[in-house]
Amino acid sequence: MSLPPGTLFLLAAALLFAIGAHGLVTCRHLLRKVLALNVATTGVFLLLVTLGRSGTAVDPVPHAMVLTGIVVALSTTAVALGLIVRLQRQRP
Amino acid sequence: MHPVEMLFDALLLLSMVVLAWQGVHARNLFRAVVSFMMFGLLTAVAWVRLEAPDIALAEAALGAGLTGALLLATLGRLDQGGRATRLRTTFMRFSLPWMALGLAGTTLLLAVTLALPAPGLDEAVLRAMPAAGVDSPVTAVLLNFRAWDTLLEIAVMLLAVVALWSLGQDVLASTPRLPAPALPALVRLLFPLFLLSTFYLLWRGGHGPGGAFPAGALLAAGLVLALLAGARVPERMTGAPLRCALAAGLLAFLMVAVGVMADRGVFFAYPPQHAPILIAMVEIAAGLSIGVMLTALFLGGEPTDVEGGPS
Amino acid sequence: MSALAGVVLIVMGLLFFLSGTVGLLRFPDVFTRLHAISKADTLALGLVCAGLALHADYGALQLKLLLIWLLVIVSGATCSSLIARAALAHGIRPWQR
Amino acid sequence: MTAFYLAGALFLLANVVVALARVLRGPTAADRMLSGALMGTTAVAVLLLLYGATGIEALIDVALIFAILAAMAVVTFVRRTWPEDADEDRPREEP
Repeated sequence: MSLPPGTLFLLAAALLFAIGAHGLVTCRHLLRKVLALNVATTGVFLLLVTLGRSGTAVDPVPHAMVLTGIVVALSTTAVALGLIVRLQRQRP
Repeated sequence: MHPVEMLFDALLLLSMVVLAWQGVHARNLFRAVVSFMMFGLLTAVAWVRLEAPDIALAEAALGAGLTGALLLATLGRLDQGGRATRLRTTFMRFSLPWMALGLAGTTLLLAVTLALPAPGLDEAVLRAMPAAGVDSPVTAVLLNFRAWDTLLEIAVMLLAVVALWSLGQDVLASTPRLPAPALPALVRLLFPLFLLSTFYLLWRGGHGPGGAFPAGALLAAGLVLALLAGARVPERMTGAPLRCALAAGLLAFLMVAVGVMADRGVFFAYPPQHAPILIAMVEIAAGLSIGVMLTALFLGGEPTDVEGGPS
Repeated sequence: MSALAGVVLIVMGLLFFLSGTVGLLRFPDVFTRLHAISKADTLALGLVCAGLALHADYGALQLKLLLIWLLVIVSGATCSSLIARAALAHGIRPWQR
Repeated sequence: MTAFYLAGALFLLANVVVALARVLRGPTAADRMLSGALMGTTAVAVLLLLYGATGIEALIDVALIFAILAAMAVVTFVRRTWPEDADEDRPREEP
Protein backbone atom coordinates (compact mmCIF):
# COMPACT_ATOMS: atom_id res chain seq x y z
CA MET A 1 0.00 0.00 0.00
CA SER A 2 1.94 3.05 -1.16
CA LEU A 3 -0.61 5.60 0.07
CA PRO A 4 0.95 8.39 2.16
CA PRO A 5 0.04 7.55 5.79
CA GLY A 6 -2.46 10.36 6.38
CA THR A 7 -4.67 9.90 3.30
CA LEU A 8 -7.25 7.68 4.98
CA PHE A 9 -7.72 10.20 7.76
CA LEU A 10 -7.91 13.12 5.29
CA LEU A 11 -10.58 11.28 3.32
CA ALA A 12 -12.54 10.55 6.49
CA ALA A 13 -12.20 14.19 7.60
CA ALA A 14 -13.59 15.37 4.26
CA LEU A 15 -16.45 12.87 4.44
CA LEU A 16 -17.32 13.82 8.01
CA PHE A 17 -17.32 17.51 7.09
CA ALA A 18 -19.59 16.77 4.13
CA ILE A 19 -22.01 14.76 6.32
CA GLY A 20 -22.03 17.53 8.92
CA ALA A 21 -22.58 20.33 6.44
CA HIS A 22 -25.26 18.40 4.55
CA GLY A 23 -27.03 17.42 7.76
CA LEU A 24 -26.87 20.96 9.10
CA VAL A 25 -28.65 22.24 6.03
CA THR A 26 -31.21 19.58 5.32
CA CYS A 27 -32.25 18.25 8.76
CA ARG A 28 -35.43 19.80 10.04
CA HIS A 29 -35.19 19.07 13.75
CA LEU A 30 -32.97 21.50 15.66
CA LEU A 31 -31.33 18.79 17.76
CA ARG A 32 -30.18 17.05 14.59
CA LYS A 33 -28.65 20.28 13.37
CA VAL A 34 -26.62 20.49 16.59
CA LEU A 35 -25.42 16.90 16.12
CA ALA A 36 -24.55 17.62 12.48
CA LEU A 37 -22.55 20.66 13.55
CA ASN A 38 -20.57 18.53 16.01
CA VAL A 39 -19.86 15.98 13.30
CA ALA A 40 -18.56 18.73 11.00
CA THR A 41 -16.37 20.13 13.80
CA THR A 42 -14.87 16.71 14.46
CA GLY A 43 -14.11 16.44 10.75
CA VAL A 44 -12.21 19.74 10.84
CA PHE A 45 -10.28 18.70 13.95
CA LEU A 46 -9.36 15.41 12.27
CA LEU A 47 -8.01 17.38 9.32
CA LEU A 48 -5.97 19.69 11.59
CA VAL A 49 -4.29 16.89 13.51
CA THR A 50 -3.63 14.81 10.40
CA LEU A 51 -1.90 17.81 8.77
CA GLY A 52 0.06 18.41 11.96
CA ARG A 53 1.36 14.89 11.78
CA SER A 54 2.67 14.95 8.22
CA GLY A 55 5.87 16.83 9.23
CA THR A 56 8.94 15.12 10.69
CA ALA A 57 8.09 15.35 14.38
CA VAL A 58 4.50 15.54 15.67
CA ASP A 59 3.58 19.22 15.55
CA PRO A 60 2.12 20.30 18.97
CA VAL A 61 0.44 23.49 17.74
CA PRO A 62 -2.56 21.83 16.01
CA HIS A 63 -2.91 19.62 19.08
CA ALA A 64 -3.22 22.68 21.32
CA MET A 65 -5.71 24.31 18.95
CA VAL A 66 -7.84 21.17 18.70
CA LEU A 67 -7.81 20.77 22.50
CA THR A 68 -9.15 24.28 22.87
CA GLY A 69 -11.58 23.69 20.00
CA ILE A 70 -13.08 20.57 21.56
CA VAL A 71 -13.88 22.34 24.79
CA VAL A 72 -15.33 25.40 23.04
CA ALA A 73 -17.41 23.16 20.75
CA LEU A 74 -18.88 21.48 23.83
CA SER A 75 -19.72 24.87 25.38
CA THR A 76 -21.54 26.04 22.24
CA THR A 77 -23.38 22.70 22.04
CA ALA A 78 -24.50 23.08 25.66
CA VAL A 79 -25.86 26.60 25.01
CA ALA A 80 -27.58 25.44 21.81
CA LEU A 81 -29.23 22.52 23.64
CA GLY A 82 -30.31 24.87 26.43
CA LEU A 83 -31.92 27.15 23.87
CA ILE A 84 -33.67 24.23 22.17
CA VAL A 85 -35.20 23.05 25.44
CA ARG A 86 -36.45 26.50 26.32
CA LEU A 87 -37.62 27.18 22.79
CA GLN A 88 -39.93 24.20 22.98
CA ARG A 89 -41.25 25.13 26.41
CA GLN A 90 -41.79 28.82 26.00
CA ARG A 91 -43.42 28.77 22.54
CA PRO A 92 -47.20 29.67 22.87
CA MET B 1 2.69 1.17 7.55
CA HIS B 2 1.85 -2.29 8.72
CA PRO B 3 -0.99 -3.82 6.62
CA VAL B 4 -2.94 -4.72 9.76
CA GLU B 5 -2.56 -1.11 10.92
CA MET B 6 -3.94 0.13 7.61
CA LEU B 7 -6.88 -2.28 7.93
CA PHE B 8 -7.52 -1.13 11.51
CA ASP B 9 -7.56 2.52 10.47
CA ALA B 10 -9.80 1.78 7.49
CA LEU B 11 -12.37 -0.10 9.59
CA LEU B 12 -12.21 2.52 12.36
CA LEU B 13 -12.78 5.42 9.95
CA LEU B 14 -15.47 3.56 8.04
CA SER B 15 -17.46 2.86 11.20
CA MET B 16 -16.94 6.48 12.27
CA VAL B 17 -18.44 7.75 9.01
CA VAL B 18 -21.36 5.30 9.24
CA LEU B 19 -22.01 6.29 12.85
CA ALA B 20 -21.80 9.98 11.92
CA TRP B 21 -24.40 9.47 9.21
CA GLN B 22 -26.57 7.50 11.64
CA GLY B 23 -26.07 10.18 14.27
CA VAL B 24 -27.59 12.80 12.01
CA HIS B 25 -30.12 10.90 9.92
CA ALA B 26 -31.37 8.02 12.12
CA ARG B 27 -35.13 7.65 11.98
CA ASN B 28 -35.66 8.27 15.66
CA LEU B 29 -33.95 10.90 17.83
CA PHE B 30 -32.86 8.51 20.56
CA ARG B 31 -31.17 6.27 18.00
CA ALA B 32 -29.40 9.32 16.58
CA VAL B 33 -28.12 10.38 20.00
CA VAL B 34 -26.81 6.89 20.84
CA SER B 35 -25.10 6.64 17.44
CA PHE B 36 -23.52 10.05 18.01
CA MET B 37 -22.23 8.97 21.44
CA MET B 38 -20.58 5.95 19.87
CA PHE B 39 -19.13 8.22 17.20
CA GLY B 40 -17.49 10.19 20.03
CA LEU B 41 -16.13 6.96 21.48
CA LEU B 42 -14.49 5.94 18.20
CA THR B 43 -13.16 9.48 17.67
CA ALA B 44 -11.15 9.06 20.86
CA VAL B 45 -9.63 5.88 19.39
CA ALA B 46 -8.91 7.81 16.18
CA TRP B 47 -6.97 10.42 18.17
CA VAL B 48 -4.96 7.59 19.66
CA ARG B 49 -4.15 6.34 16.18
CA LEU B 50 -3.05 9.84 15.20
CA GLU B 51 -0.54 9.86 18.07
CA ALA B 52 -2.41 12.67 19.87
CA PRO B 53 -2.74 11.34 23.45
CA ASP B 54 -3.68 14.74 24.90
CA ILE B 55 -6.65 15.07 22.57
CA ALA B 56 -7.57 11.41 23.13
CA LEU B 57 -7.71 12.09 26.88
CA ALA B 58 -9.92 15.16 26.42
CA GLU B 59 -12.14 13.45 23.82
CA ALA B 60 -12.52 10.40 26.07
CA ALA B 61 -13.60 12.54 29.02
CA LEU B 62 -15.85 14.78 26.89
CA GLY B 63 -17.01 12.47 24.10
CA ALA B 64 -17.67 9.36 26.17
CA GLY B 65 -18.76 11.24 29.25
CA LEU B 66 -20.15 14.73 29.06
CA THR B 67 -21.47 15.15 25.53
CA GLY B 68 -23.45 11.94 25.81
CA ALA B 69 -24.83 12.91 29.21
CA LEU B 70 -25.72 16.38 27.93
CA LEU B 71 -27.56 15.02 24.89
CA LEU B 72 -29.43 12.37 26.87
CA ALA B 73 -30.40 14.94 29.50
CA THR B 74 -31.67 17.22 26.75
CA LEU B 75 -33.68 14.37 25.25
CA GLY B 76 -35.18 13.83 28.67
CA ARG B 77 -36.06 17.54 28.92
CA LEU B 78 -37.64 17.67 25.45
CA ASP B 79 -41.09 16.35 26.21
CA GLN B 80 -42.25 13.98 23.53
CA GLY B 81 -45.76 15.45 23.56
CA GLY B 82 -47.63 17.35 20.84
CA ARG B 83 -45.53 20.46 21.12
CA ALA B 84 -42.54 18.48 19.93
CA THR B 85 -43.21 19.30 16.30
CA ARG B 86 -42.63 22.98 17.00
CA LEU B 87 -38.93 22.38 16.66
CA ARG B 88 -39.21 22.01 12.91
CA THR B 89 -37.57 24.51 10.62
CA THR B 90 -38.49 25.09 7.02
CA PHE B 91 -37.26 22.24 4.90
CA MET B 92 -34.56 23.08 2.35
CA ARG B 93 -36.50 21.89 -0.70
CA PHE B 94 -33.70 21.60 -3.18
CA SER B 95 -31.11 19.80 -1.07
CA LEU B 96 -29.34 18.35 -4.10
CA PRO B 97 -27.36 21.56 -4.92
CA TRP B 98 -26.32 21.76 -1.26
CA MET B 99 -25.11 18.17 -1.43
CA ALA B 100 -23.16 18.90 -4.62
CA LEU B 101 -21.67 22.08 -3.11
CA GLY B 102 -20.65 20.18 0.00
CA LEU B 103 -18.96 17.37 -1.90
CA ALA B 104 -17.23 19.78 -4.30
CA GLY B 105 -15.95 21.77 -1.34
CA THR B 106 -14.60 18.73 0.46
CA THR B 107 -12.89 17.26 -2.63
CA LEU B 108 -11.27 20.64 -3.25
CA LEU B 109 -10.22 20.65 0.40
CA LEU B 110 -8.72 17.18 0.01
CA ALA B 111 -6.81 18.09 -3.17
CA VAL B 112 -5.40 21.25 -1.60
CA THR B 113 -4.31 19.60 1.63
CA LEU B 114 -2.40 16.86 -0.18
CA ALA B 115 -0.43 19.53 -2.04
CA LEU B 116 0.25 21.60 1.09
CA PRO B 117 3.93 21.92 2.08
CA ALA B 118 4.52 20.32 5.48
CA PRO B 119 6.80 22.71 7.37
CA GLY B 120 4.91 22.51 10.64
CA LEU B 121 5.67 24.72 13.59
CA ASP B 122 7.30 21.86 15.42
CA GLU B 123 10.85 23.18 14.84
CA ALA B 124 9.86 26.60 16.23
CA VAL B 125 8.30 25.00 19.31
CA LEU B 126 11.25 22.66 19.87
CA ARG B 127 13.69 25.57 19.67
CA ALA B 128 11.68 27.49 22.28
CA MET B 129 11.12 24.52 24.58
CA PRO B 130 14.06 25.15 26.97
CA ALA B 131 12.50 28.43 28.09
CA ALA B 132 9.04 26.92 28.37
CA GLY B 133 9.26 25.76 31.96
CA VAL B 134 7.42 22.52 31.15
CA ASP B 135 8.51 19.43 29.26
CA SER B 136 5.32 18.57 27.40
CA PRO B 137 5.23 20.58 24.12
CA VAL B 138 1.42 20.71 23.99
CA THR B 139 1.17 22.16 27.50
CA ALA B 140 3.99 24.56 26.65
CA VAL B 141 2.05 25.82 23.63
CA LEU B 142 -1.23 25.95 25.55
CA LEU B 143 -0.08 27.67 28.71
CA ASN B 144 3.08 29.51 27.72
CA PHE B 145 3.59 30.37 24.07
CA ARG B 146 -0.11 30.74 23.19
CA ALA B 147 -1.46 31.33 26.70
CA TRP B 148 -3.52 34.16 25.23
CA ASP B 149 -5.70 31.66 23.30
CA THR B 150 -6.31 29.59 26.41
CA LEU B 151 -7.27 32.71 28.36
CA LEU B 152 -9.81 33.64 25.70
CA GLU B 153 -11.06 30.06 25.55
CA ILE B 154 -11.81 30.06 29.28
CA ALA B 155 -13.50 33.44 28.86
CA VAL B 156 -15.66 31.96 26.05
CA MET B 157 -16.69 29.10 28.29
CA LEU B 158 -17.59 31.47 31.12
CA LEU B 159 -19.65 33.45 28.60
CA ALA B 160 -21.42 30.22 27.59
CA VAL B 161 -22.30 29.51 31.23
CA VAL B 162 -23.57 33.07 31.74
CA ALA B 163 -25.62 32.83 28.54
CA LEU B 164 -27.14 29.50 29.48
CA TRP B 165 -27.94 30.47 33.05
CA SER B 166 -29.50 33.75 31.94
CA LEU B 167 -32.20 31.70 30.25
CA GLY B 168 -33.78 31.10 33.63
CA GLN B 169 -34.24 28.32 36.13
CA ASP B 170 -33.04 24.77 35.53
CA VAL B 171 -35.66 22.92 33.46
CA LEU B 172 -36.66 19.81 35.39
CA ALA B 173 -36.47 16.65 33.32
CA SER B 174 -39.96 15.43 32.50
CA THR B 175 -39.21 11.74 32.98
CA PRO B 176 -40.37 10.09 36.24
CA ARG B 177 -37.71 9.51 38.90
CA LEU B 178 -36.84 5.80 38.75
CA PRO B 179 -35.64 4.28 42.05
CA ALA B 180 -31.92 3.44 41.65
CA PRO B 181 -30.62 2.05 44.94
CA ALA B 182 -27.21 0.97 43.65
CA LEU B 183 -26.36 4.36 42.18
CA PRO B 184 -25.47 6.39 45.31
CA ALA B 185 -23.19 3.53 46.42
CA LEU B 186 -21.43 3.55 43.04
CA VAL B 187 -20.94 7.32 43.11
CA ARG B 188 -19.63 7.24 46.69
CA LEU B 189 -17.13 4.66 45.51
CA LEU B 190 -16.15 6.43 42.28
CA PHE B 191 -16.06 10.08 43.35
CA PRO B 192 -12.74 9.94 45.26
CA LEU B 193 -11.30 8.24 42.18
CA PHE B 194 -12.55 11.07 39.98
CA LEU B 195 -10.76 13.59 42.21
CA LEU B 196 -7.60 11.48 42.34
CA SER B 197 -7.43 11.06 38.57
CA THR B 198 -8.22 14.75 38.02
CA PHE B 199 -5.20 15.78 40.05
CA TYR B 200 -3.17 12.97 38.48
CA LEU B 201 -3.89 14.44 35.02
CA LEU B 202 -3.17 17.97 36.27
CA TRP B 203 0.16 16.84 37.70
CA ARG B 204 1.06 14.91 34.54
CA GLY B 205 0.20 17.90 32.38
CA GLY B 206 3.62 19.36 33.07
CA HIS B 207 5.61 16.64 31.41
CA GLY B 208 3.30 14.34 29.46
CA PRO B 209 -0.16 14.02 27.98
CA GLY B 210 -2.66 15.44 30.45
CA GLY B 211 -3.15 18.97 31.60
CA ALA B 212 -6.00 21.31 32.41
CA PHE B 213 -8.49 20.29 29.72
CA PRO B 214 -8.75 16.52 30.25
CA ALA B 215 -8.54 17.06 34.03
CA GLY B 216 -11.36 19.62 33.95
CA ALA B 217 -13.50 17.41 31.75
CA LEU B 218 -12.98 14.46 34.08
CA LEU B 219 -13.82 16.55 37.15
CA ALA B 220 -17.00 17.72 35.42
CA ALA B 221 -17.95 14.13 34.58
CA GLY B 222 -17.52 13.21 38.24
CA LEU B 223 -19.65 16.12 39.45
CA VAL B 224 -22.36 15.35 36.87
CA LEU B 225 -22.41 11.69 37.93
CA ALA B 226 -22.86 12.81 41.54
CA LEU B 227 -25.71 15.12 40.51
CA LEU B 228 -27.38 12.31 38.59
CA ALA B 229 -27.12 10.02 41.59
CA GLY B 230 -29.20 12.44 43.61
CA ALA B 231 -26.58 14.70 45.15
CA ARG B 232 -27.68 18.34 45.20
CA VAL B 233 -25.67 21.55 45.34
CA PRO B 234 -25.66 22.41 49.08
CA GLU B 235 -27.88 25.34 50.01
CA ARG B 236 -25.23 27.83 51.04
CA MET B 237 -23.12 26.99 47.96
CA THR B 238 -25.52 28.07 45.25
CA GLY B 239 -25.12 31.82 45.77
CA ALA B 240 -21.85 33.72 45.57
CA PRO B 241 -19.48 30.78 46.24
CA LEU B 242 -20.66 28.97 43.10
CA ARG B 243 -20.13 32.09 41.02
CA CYS B 244 -16.66 32.60 42.48
CA ALA B 245 -15.78 29.02 41.64
CA LEU B 246 -16.99 29.59 38.08
CA ALA B 247 -14.92 32.72 37.61
CA ALA B 248 -11.84 31.48 39.51
CA GLY B 249 -10.02 30.16 36.44
CA LEU B 250 -10.35 33.33 34.45
CA LEU B 251 -9.35 35.54 37.40
CA ALA B 252 -6.29 33.43 38.21
CA PHE B 253 -5.21 33.52 34.58
CA LEU B 254 -5.65 37.29 34.37
CA MET B 255 -3.82 37.85 37.66
CA VAL B 256 -0.85 35.80 36.45
CA ALA B 257 -0.89 37.50 33.04
CA VAL B 258 -0.96 41.00 34.53
CA GLY B 259 1.26 40.17 37.51
CA VAL B 260 3.96 38.96 35.17
CA MET B 261 3.93 42.31 33.40
CA ALA B 262 5.54 43.84 36.47
CA ASP B 263 8.68 41.87 35.64
CA ARG B 264 9.28 42.82 32.01
CA GLY B 265 6.22 44.86 31.10
CA VAL B 266 5.14 42.32 28.49
CA PHE B 267 1.71 40.75 28.82
CA PHE B 268 2.00 37.00 29.50
CA ALA B 269 5.81 36.93 29.37
CA TYR B 270 6.67 34.48 32.12
CA PRO B 271 10.10 35.10 33.68
CA PRO B 272 11.98 31.89 32.76
CA GLN B 273 13.02 31.03 36.30
CA HIS B 274 9.43 31.28 37.64
CA ALA B 275 7.78 29.75 34.60
CA PRO B 276 7.21 26.22 36.00
CA ILE B 277 5.45 27.42 39.17
CA LEU B 278 3.36 29.99 37.31
CA ILE B 279 2.30 27.46 34.70
CA ALA B 280 1.43 24.90 37.39
CA MET B 281 -0.66 27.49 39.24
CA VAL B 282 -2.49 28.55 36.09
CA GLU B 283 -3.04 24.95 35.06
CA ILE B 284 -4.63 23.98 38.37
CA ALA B 285 -6.85 27.06 38.41
CA ALA B 286 -7.89 26.50 34.78
CA GLY B 287 -8.51 22.79 35.30
CA LEU B 288 -10.72 23.20 38.37
CA SER B 289 -12.76 26.03 36.90
CA ILE B 290 -13.23 24.17 33.59
CA GLY B 291 -14.63 21.31 35.66
CA VAL B 292 -17.07 23.56 37.52
CA MET B 293 -18.06 25.43 34.35
CA LEU B 294 -18.77 22.23 32.38
CA THR B 295 -20.94 21.01 35.26
CA ALA B 296 -22.80 24.31 35.23
CA LEU B 297 -23.34 23.84 31.49
CA PHE B 298 -24.76 20.38 32.12
CA LEU B 299 -27.13 21.73 34.77
CA GLY B 300 -28.50 24.14 32.20
CA GLY B 301 -29.55 26.72 34.76
CA GLU B 302 -29.47 27.84 38.37
CA PRO B 303 -29.93 24.63 40.43
CA THR B 304 -33.37 24.96 42.02
CA ASP B 305 -33.42 24.22 45.77
CA VAL B 306 -36.92 22.79 45.82
CA GLU B 307 -37.21 19.24 47.25
CA GLY B 308 -36.59 16.55 44.59
CA GLY B 309 -34.54 19.20 42.74
CA PRO B 310 -32.78 18.57 39.46
CA SER B 311 -31.35 15.25 40.59
CA MET C 1 7.47 -18.40 28.33
CA SER C 2 5.51 -15.49 29.77
CA ALA C 3 5.03 -14.10 26.25
CA LEU C 4 3.19 -17.27 25.29
CA ALA C 5 1.12 -17.16 28.48
CA GLY C 6 0.25 -13.52 27.74
CA VAL C 7 -0.86 -14.39 24.22
CA VAL C 8 -3.01 -17.29 25.42
CA LEU C 9 -4.71 -15.10 28.03
CA ILE C 10 -5.42 -12.35 25.53
CA VAL C 11 -6.80 -14.79 22.95
CA MET C 12 -9.17 -16.23 25.57
CA GLY C 13 -10.18 -12.66 26.45
CA LEU C 14 -10.96 -11.95 22.81
CA LEU C 15 -13.09 -15.10 22.62
CA PHE C 16 -15.17 -13.92 25.56
CA PHE C 17 -15.62 -10.54 23.89
CA LEU C 18 -16.89 -12.45 20.86
CA SER C 19 -19.32 -14.38 23.09
CA GLY C 20 -20.53 -11.07 24.56
CA THR C 21 -21.23 -9.64 21.10
CA VAL C 22 -22.87 -12.81 19.81
CA GLY C 23 -25.00 -12.92 22.95
CA LEU C 24 -25.97 -9.30 22.44
CA LEU C 25 -27.20 -10.06 18.95
CA ARG C 26 -28.76 -13.46 19.41
CA PHE C 27 -30.54 -13.31 22.77
CA PRO C 28 -34.29 -12.65 22.73
CA ASP C 29 -34.75 -9.89 25.29
CA VAL C 30 -33.07 -7.16 27.34
CA PHE C 31 -32.46 -9.21 30.43
CA THR C 32 -30.65 -12.08 28.71
CA ARG C 33 -28.54 -9.57 26.76
CA LEU C 34 -27.53 -8.04 30.06
CA HIS C 35 -26.02 -11.40 30.98
CA ALA C 36 -24.13 -11.50 27.71
CA ILE C 37 -22.48 -8.10 28.02
CA SER C 38 -21.61 -8.57 31.70
CA LYS C 39 -19.41 -11.50 30.66
CA ALA C 40 -17.54 -9.15 28.35
CA ASP C 41 -17.25 -6.57 31.15
CA THR C 42 -15.87 -8.87 33.81
CA LEU C 43 -14.14 -11.92 32.35
CA ALA C 44 -13.03 -10.83 28.88
CA LEU C 45 -11.47 -7.55 30.00
CA GLY C 46 -9.93 -9.32 33.00
CA LEU C 47 -8.16 -11.80 30.73
CA VAL C 48 -6.91 -9.06 28.40
CA CYS C 49 -5.64 -7.05 31.37
CA ALA C 50 -3.95 -10.14 32.80
CA GLY C 51 -2.34 -10.90 29.46
CA LEU C 52 -1.00 -7.35 29.22
CA ALA C 53 0.09 -7.29 32.85
CA LEU C 54 2.47 -10.19 32.14
CA HIS C 55 4.26 -8.04 29.60
CA ALA C 56 4.20 -4.81 31.60
CA ASP C 57 7.74 -3.99 32.70
CA TYR C 58 7.11 -2.29 36.03
CA GLY C 59 4.59 -2.66 38.82
CA ALA C 60 2.71 0.61 38.47
CA LEU C 61 1.34 -0.40 35.06
CA GLN C 62 0.08 -3.71 36.42
CA LEU C 63 -1.72 -1.92 39.24
CA LYS C 64 -3.27 0.51 36.77
CA LEU C 65 -4.49 -2.39 34.64
CA LEU C 66 -6.01 -3.97 37.74
CA LEU C 67 -7.68 -0.65 38.61
CA ILE C 68 -9.15 -0.40 35.11
CA TRP C 69 -10.57 -3.91 35.39
CA LEU C 70 -12.09 -3.31 38.84
CA LEU C 71 -13.66 -0.05 37.64
CA VAL C 72 -15.27 -1.69 34.65
CA ILE C 73 -16.60 -4.51 36.84
CA VAL C 74 -18.13 -2.14 39.40
CA SER C 75 -19.76 0.20 36.90
CA GLY C 76 -20.81 -2.72 34.68
CA ALA C 77 -22.60 -4.42 37.55
CA THR C 78 -24.36 -1.22 38.64
CA CYS C 79 -25.41 -0.39 35.10
CA SER C 80 -26.84 -3.85 34.54
CA SER C 81 -29.04 -3.55 37.64
CA LEU C 82 -30.07 -0.01 36.64
CA ILE C 83 -31.06 -1.02 33.13
CA ALA C 84 -32.91 -4.15 34.31
CA ARG C 85 -34.80 -2.15 36.94
CA ALA C 86 -35.67 0.58 34.44
CA ALA C 87 -36.76 -1.98 31.85
CA LEU C 88 -39.08 -3.63 34.37
CA ALA C 89 -40.47 -0.23 35.34
CA HIS C 90 -41.23 0.37 31.66
CA GLY C 91 -43.17 -2.85 31.47
CA ILE C 92 -40.70 -4.95 29.49
CA ARG C 93 -41.42 -8.47 30.69
CA PRO C 94 -38.71 -11.19 30.56
CA TRP C 95 -39.00 -13.49 27.58
CA GLN C 96 -40.90 -16.77 28.05
CA ARG C 97 -40.63 -19.66 25.62
CA MET D 1 4.37 -9.26 18.83
CA THR D 2 2.91 -5.93 17.74
CA ALA D 3 1.21 -7.68 14.82
CA PHE D 4 -0.61 -9.89 17.32
CA TYR D 5 -1.75 -6.91 19.37
CA LEU D 6 -2.89 -5.05 16.23
CA ALA D 7 -4.74 -8.13 15.00
CA GLY D 8 -6.45 -8.36 18.39
CA ALA D 9 -7.41 -4.70 18.25
CA LEU D 10 -8.77 -5.21 14.74
CA PHE D 11 -10.82 -8.20 15.94
CA LEU D 12 -12.32 -6.14 18.76
CA LEU D 13 -13.08 -3.30 16.38
CA ALA D 14 -14.94 -5.79 14.18
CA ASN D 15 -16.89 -6.74 17.33
CA VAL D 16 -17.79 -3.09 17.83
CA VAL D 17 -19.01 -2.75 14.25
CA VAL D 18 -21.17 -5.85 14.61
CA ALA D 19 -22.61 -4.47 17.86
CA LEU D 20 -23.83 -1.51 15.80
CA ALA D 21 -26.50 -3.80 14.38
CA ARG D 22 -28.10 -3.98 17.80
CA VAL D 23 -28.16 -0.17 17.95
CA LEU D 24 -30.20 -0.01 14.78
CA ARG D 25 -32.30 -3.10 15.31
CA GLY D 26 -32.70 -3.04 19.08
CA PRO D 27 -36.49 -2.97 19.69
CA THR D 28 -36.27 -1.10 22.96
CA ALA D 29 -34.18 1.91 24.02
CA ALA D 30 -32.54 -0.30 26.68
CA ASP D 31 -31.09 -2.50 23.92
CA ARG D 32 -29.46 0.48 22.28
CA MET D 33 -28.02 1.57 25.59
CA LEU D 34 -26.77 -1.97 26.16
CA SER D 35 -24.77 -2.00 22.98
CA GLY D 36 -23.45 1.42 23.97
CA ALA D 37 -22.20 -0.05 27.24
CA LEU D 38 -20.62 -3.04 25.50
CA MET D 39 -18.90 -0.70 23.04
CA GLY D 40 -17.45 1.26 25.94
CA THR D 41 -15.89 -1.85 27.42
CA THR D 42 -14.62 -3.02 24.04
CA ALA D 43 -13.09 0.42 23.47
CA VAL D 44 -11.18 0.01 26.75
CA ALA D 45 -9.87 -3.36 25.51
CA VAL D 46 -8.94 -1.88 22.10
CA LEU D 47 -6.98 0.89 23.82
CA LEU D 48 -5.15 -1.61 26.01
CA LEU D 49 -4.19 -3.70 22.98
CA LEU D 50 -3.02 -0.54 21.17
CA TYR D 51 -0.87 0.16 24.23
CA GLY D 52 0.54 -3.32 23.82
CA ALA D 53 1.30 -2.61 20.16
CA THR D 54 2.78 0.89 20.50
CA GLY D 55 4.01 1.04 24.09
CA ILE D 56 2.75 4.60 24.63
CA GLU D 57 1.82 4.70 28.32
CA ALA D 58 -0.66 7.54 27.82
CA LEU D 59 -3.01 4.99 26.25
CA ILE D 60 -3.48 3.38 29.63
CA ASP D 61 -4.60 6.75 31.02
CA VAL D 62 -7.11 7.06 28.18
CA ALA D 63 -8.34 3.54 28.95
CA LEU D 64 -8.56 4.51 32.63
CA ILE D 65 -10.78 7.49 31.76
CA PHE D 66 -12.97 5.28 29.58
CA ALA D 67 -13.27 2.82 32.48
CA ILE D 68 -14.25 5.52 34.97
CA LEU D 69 -16.82 6.97 32.57
CA ALA D 70 -18.23 3.59 31.52
CA ALA D 71 -21.23 4.13 33.80
CA MET D 72 -21.84 7.75 32.74
CA ALA D 73 -24.01 7.19 29.67
CA VAL D 74 -26.12 4.43 31.18
CA VAL D 75 -26.75 6.38 34.38
CA THR D 76 -27.87 9.45 32.43
CA PHE D 77 -30.06 7.27 30.27
CA VAL D 78 -31.78 5.63 33.22
CA ARG D 79 -32.13 8.79 35.32
CA ARG D 80 -32.89 11.41 32.71
CA THR D 81 -34.02 9.91 29.44
CA TRP D 82 -35.85 6.79 28.30
CA PRO D 83 -38.28 8.58 26.00
CA GLU D 84 -41.42 6.49 25.53
CA ASP D 85 -41.45 6.71 21.75
CA ALA D 86 -38.02 5.13 21.49
CA ASP D 87 -39.56 1.77 22.16
CA GLU D 88 -41.79 0.84 19.27
CA ASP D 89 -39.91 0.10 16.07
CA ARG D 90 -42.23 1.50 13.42
CA PRO D 91 -40.75 4.63 11.79
CA ARG D 92 -42.98 7.08 13.67
CA GLU D 93 -42.62 10.78 12.83
CA GLU D 94 -39.83 11.52 15.32
CA PRO D 95 -40.28 14.47 17.78
